[in-house]
Amino acid sequence: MLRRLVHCALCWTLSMAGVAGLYILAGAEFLGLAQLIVYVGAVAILIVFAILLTQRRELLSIERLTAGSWVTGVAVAGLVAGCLWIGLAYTRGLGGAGGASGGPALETRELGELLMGRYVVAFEVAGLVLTVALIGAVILALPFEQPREASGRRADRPAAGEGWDARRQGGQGA
Amino acid sequence: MERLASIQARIEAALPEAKLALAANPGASGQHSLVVEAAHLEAVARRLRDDPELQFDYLSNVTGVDWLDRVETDKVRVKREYQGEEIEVEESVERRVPGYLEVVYHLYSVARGTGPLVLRVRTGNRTDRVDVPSLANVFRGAELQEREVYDLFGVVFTGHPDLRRLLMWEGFSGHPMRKDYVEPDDYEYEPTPHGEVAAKASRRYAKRGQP
Amino acid sequence: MNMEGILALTGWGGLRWVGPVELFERGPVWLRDWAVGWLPEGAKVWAEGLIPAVAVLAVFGLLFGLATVAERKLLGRIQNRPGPNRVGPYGWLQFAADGVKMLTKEDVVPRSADRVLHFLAPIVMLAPVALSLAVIPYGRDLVAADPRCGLLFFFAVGSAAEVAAFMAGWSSRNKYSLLGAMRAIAQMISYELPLVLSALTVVMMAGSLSLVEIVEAQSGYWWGVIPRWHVMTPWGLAGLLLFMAAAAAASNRAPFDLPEGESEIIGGFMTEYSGFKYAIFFMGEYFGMFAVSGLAVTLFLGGWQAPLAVLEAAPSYGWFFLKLGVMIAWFIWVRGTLPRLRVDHLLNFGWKYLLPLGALNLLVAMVWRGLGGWAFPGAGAVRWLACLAMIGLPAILWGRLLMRSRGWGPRVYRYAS
Amino acid sequence: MIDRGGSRRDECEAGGEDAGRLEVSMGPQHPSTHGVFRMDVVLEGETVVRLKPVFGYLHRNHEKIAEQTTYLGSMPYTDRLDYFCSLTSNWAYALAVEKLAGLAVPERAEYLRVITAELTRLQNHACQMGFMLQDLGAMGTPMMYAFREREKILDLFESLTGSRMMCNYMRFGGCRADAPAGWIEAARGVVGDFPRFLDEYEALLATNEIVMARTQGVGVLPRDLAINASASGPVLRASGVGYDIRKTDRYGVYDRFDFRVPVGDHGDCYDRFMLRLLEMRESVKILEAALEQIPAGPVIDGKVKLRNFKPRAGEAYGRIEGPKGEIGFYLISDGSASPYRYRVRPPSLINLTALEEMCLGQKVADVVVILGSIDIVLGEVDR
Repeated sequence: MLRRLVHCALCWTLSMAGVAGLYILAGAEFLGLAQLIVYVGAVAILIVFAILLTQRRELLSIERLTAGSWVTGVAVAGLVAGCLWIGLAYTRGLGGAGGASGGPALETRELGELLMGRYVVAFEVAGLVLTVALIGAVILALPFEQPREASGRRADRPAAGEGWDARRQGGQGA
Repeated sequence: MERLASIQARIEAALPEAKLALAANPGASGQHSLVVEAAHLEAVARRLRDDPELQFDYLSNVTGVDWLDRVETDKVRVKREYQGEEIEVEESVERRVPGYLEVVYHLYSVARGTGPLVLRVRTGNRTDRVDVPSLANVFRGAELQEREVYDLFGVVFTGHPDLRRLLMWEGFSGHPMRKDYVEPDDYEYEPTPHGEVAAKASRRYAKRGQP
Repeated sequence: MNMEGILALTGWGGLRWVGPVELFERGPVWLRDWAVGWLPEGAKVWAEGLIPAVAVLAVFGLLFGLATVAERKLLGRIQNRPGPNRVGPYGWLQFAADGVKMLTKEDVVPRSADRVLHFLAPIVMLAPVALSLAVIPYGRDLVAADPRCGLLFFFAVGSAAEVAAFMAGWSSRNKYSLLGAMRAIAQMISYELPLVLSALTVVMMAGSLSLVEIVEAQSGYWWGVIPRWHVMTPWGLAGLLLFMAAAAAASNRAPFDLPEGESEIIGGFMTEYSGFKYAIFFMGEYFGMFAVSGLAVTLFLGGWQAPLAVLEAAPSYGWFFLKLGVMIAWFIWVRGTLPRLRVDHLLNFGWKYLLPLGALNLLVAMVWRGLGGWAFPGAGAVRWLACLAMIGLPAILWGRLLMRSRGWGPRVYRYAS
Repeated sequence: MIDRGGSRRDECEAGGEDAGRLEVSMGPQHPSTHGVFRMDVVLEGETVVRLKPVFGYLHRNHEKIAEQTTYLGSMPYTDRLDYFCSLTSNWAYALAVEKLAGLAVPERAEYLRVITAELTRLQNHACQMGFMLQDLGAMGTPMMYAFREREKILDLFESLTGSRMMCNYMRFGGCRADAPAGWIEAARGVVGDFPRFLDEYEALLATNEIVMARTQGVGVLPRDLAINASASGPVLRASGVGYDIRKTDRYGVYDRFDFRVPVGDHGDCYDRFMLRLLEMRESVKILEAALEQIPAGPVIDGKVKLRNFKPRAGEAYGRIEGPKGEIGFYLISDGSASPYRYRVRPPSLINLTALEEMCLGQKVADVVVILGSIDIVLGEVDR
């Protein structure tokens, strides 16, 4: 199995692209492409970044799967597949009705009008919540401690403009 | 020479324990030098830099010189008994003058436009008493140059913030600029992974049925 | 060939007399239809998709070769030297020699590299870029695919380039590669926004996400002489400039070529690539440049529309490729002229300059439309200048302010006494 | 500081590097280290938190070679120190030997030395600016412009000395040969054209926003540290010290020319860049005057015996203002035909003393620019 978290993240990206492909096949072109932009482009990169920049090394490689986890995994996968199959099988007109060739696919323009008309409050609230979340994330990401020495000069060396010798000699020179 | 003497007097007045000696330069350049005892080098350099009259604030050049052990022959007249009678003969006596390493500093004054002031400091000998206080804490410009002198001459600068070899590689033994340094036949030879690589390659070729 | 025209194959193998104008204009479509007509019914739907794909790849493959030579020759002229001039007539076959060299080179993969990702990264880089070429209309009815959300498709597949850069940089196990990948991702994410924002203005004004419709929205002439291209409006002009700046960054071209930054981080995420894989990266980069240039032509420069009514006799795809050539020349010129930005400058430029201006440009476009009702004499000029001032003045002043806030500016020097 | 333990292997296994710190070895095969020079850089993100220069890849112990050969024998070696400015290295060595032996130089030779030294300065500074722009990522265009001008000067060197880069032109007590017929006029033409190039360069680059953003406030070397760290040449003057050896030592015939010493106030890369431009303008003034005033006469003191040259015992330190800074030669003679001690004061090396201070807190992309603004030649750094 894939033990590197980066591989897992990239596989997840791939499956998101697959979902986008399903959307497009189902005639929801706009949704599919938005999925591609948002998930494949941005979110996947954010996840990969989070992995890279995470300070916790133990997260970065996953222990080899045990027999038990295999069983659980297969069971969950089967359950999901079964649910999907049941859902699909009992949906009327599978195999063409919802496809790009016809059917009541939502036009992009109509989608936009709905979002900006009927559902404008919900849309704006969602936007606001996301903005708040973003600001919260930024605040969380800010360093708590004093900026480390990265911010500038080496601790034992004087900053630019100060007398070089003064600091080094503990103030006796210069 | 007179100017140098006045500088000497000024420093000795400020730092009574530091004794400076004038070393005349017999050549045409007229660049005479001051010889400082190693123990007082840093104080003298600091004084030279900070003295409002002198302001030698720019250490232009630091270098080492290797003076080998010399054998000097003195002619002495001794009385010897020769065929029963005592005569006076001239005999040469060999006297061994121990060698030393010397560090030479060339100081200039950016503020006054004067210089060069040549400062010399000598180590005790060429083998075990080779330490000299570092001037890197007074003149930052000495940092790399002292590393070079350490690398090529083997003068150990005490108090240097980062005394490593500069030009030769780590693990090199010897100090190439010393007069008695003997060059190895082949500088290039050192154990390299080449042998390992060659062995690996030969294994592979053997597998392919080639010699 | 008589004056009335020549016998041509039109449609599904039919023959009729057509004029040379029509022949050149419709030729590629007829050729496709004729070729498809020979195939059995089941294969037709595949062939109709494949033939344009092959054609696009072939044309842009050749253009890639020519563009590399053109870039080197143009850079050479900029730098007082002749550039490649040995292989073929005037050196124009240099790309063939380069190609042979590239493809016969040893493919070196670092021992500690992640082989799978290392192998996949160039493909992930090239494939989406090639996909994005599909939605650009190259001429009248000459487009490989015209989805309703063509523009969105363009940006959606383009976002895979970030993943590719990350894959390449991470899998190479080289610190320079990793730095390059980080830079590439930060840059692509930051510049996607201004890129989309400046394209959004066009979408708003044209009222469609379909690139074919956007081109059609730019047909016609003001007073019969000035083409109704978007670039002829203040918001279009500003949009084009913003778009080109963001496009240079999005396609890693100078002065935003930080992910490669050969003087700083060697080759960035491409450091550990050689031979064929490097060639594919290189090709992906050029294809990306073609794609964004093509998009700029489509969005702002009227696509395949001729600049004057009398010039409409020339085939429409000719106009498209001419404009594309101008865009590519612009990219090369910039590359030969400007130094590279630093990574923090780059992000500042994207977020603090391009993004606000892109948003302002949306507003300007709205105002432009709102002022369309003016009917007094000279209203057109007043409207034009008002809108230009609305975007131009903030651009200049904001730029000045940003420069000054960092203390950047010309200096006066003194002399020692 | 952020050392979180764990073996190297874990770090590799974890994919990539420690997220906090990245240790990068820039060089010796880096495109922008101007030769085989290495810097061990520790980065946090892209910010430099530690930088250690590593020298010696080009070390050939020039000083030892010179101590084993005759005085004249090491003259060609001085060309190879700073292969961009062979003539100034020649002059510094000749000056040290002349001080050691007390030799006088004929007036025409002094003028020829000034002319060649200032031409060297022109071509070195022009190329330095080109290289620095190359480090900034300007794709070779400024460099090619600079090389176009350099070619003209190298042509002059070729017709004067027979060689374009390794000129080996100075001798103790003068110059090797007089200028060929028409050379002075040719030089006048080149010098007359040069300001046009400077105007062009200044117009294209000095107020370019990207150049300003990349260089202003980058790699600041404060005045005190510049003096204390023995920086010299344009690096020192950019930090606000108006110290020019041509003015203080008045060697050669520099006291006969009217020129000014430009001084920078910020000590950053932009100052170092612009200062070279301004210095070139002053050099053009010196050259115009020198080419006008050059007297007739011998170019070498005929009494000097170059073949069996044995100065009497003594020592001398001679220095001149080279294009890269103070290039000096320290010689000790023991009366024999080869120097007992021969030391080069390499400005390139000593200007690098404060490299770490200049780079700390800057981005990794700035490191190459700072290095480019210092203007080093590895032949001289490593000797």
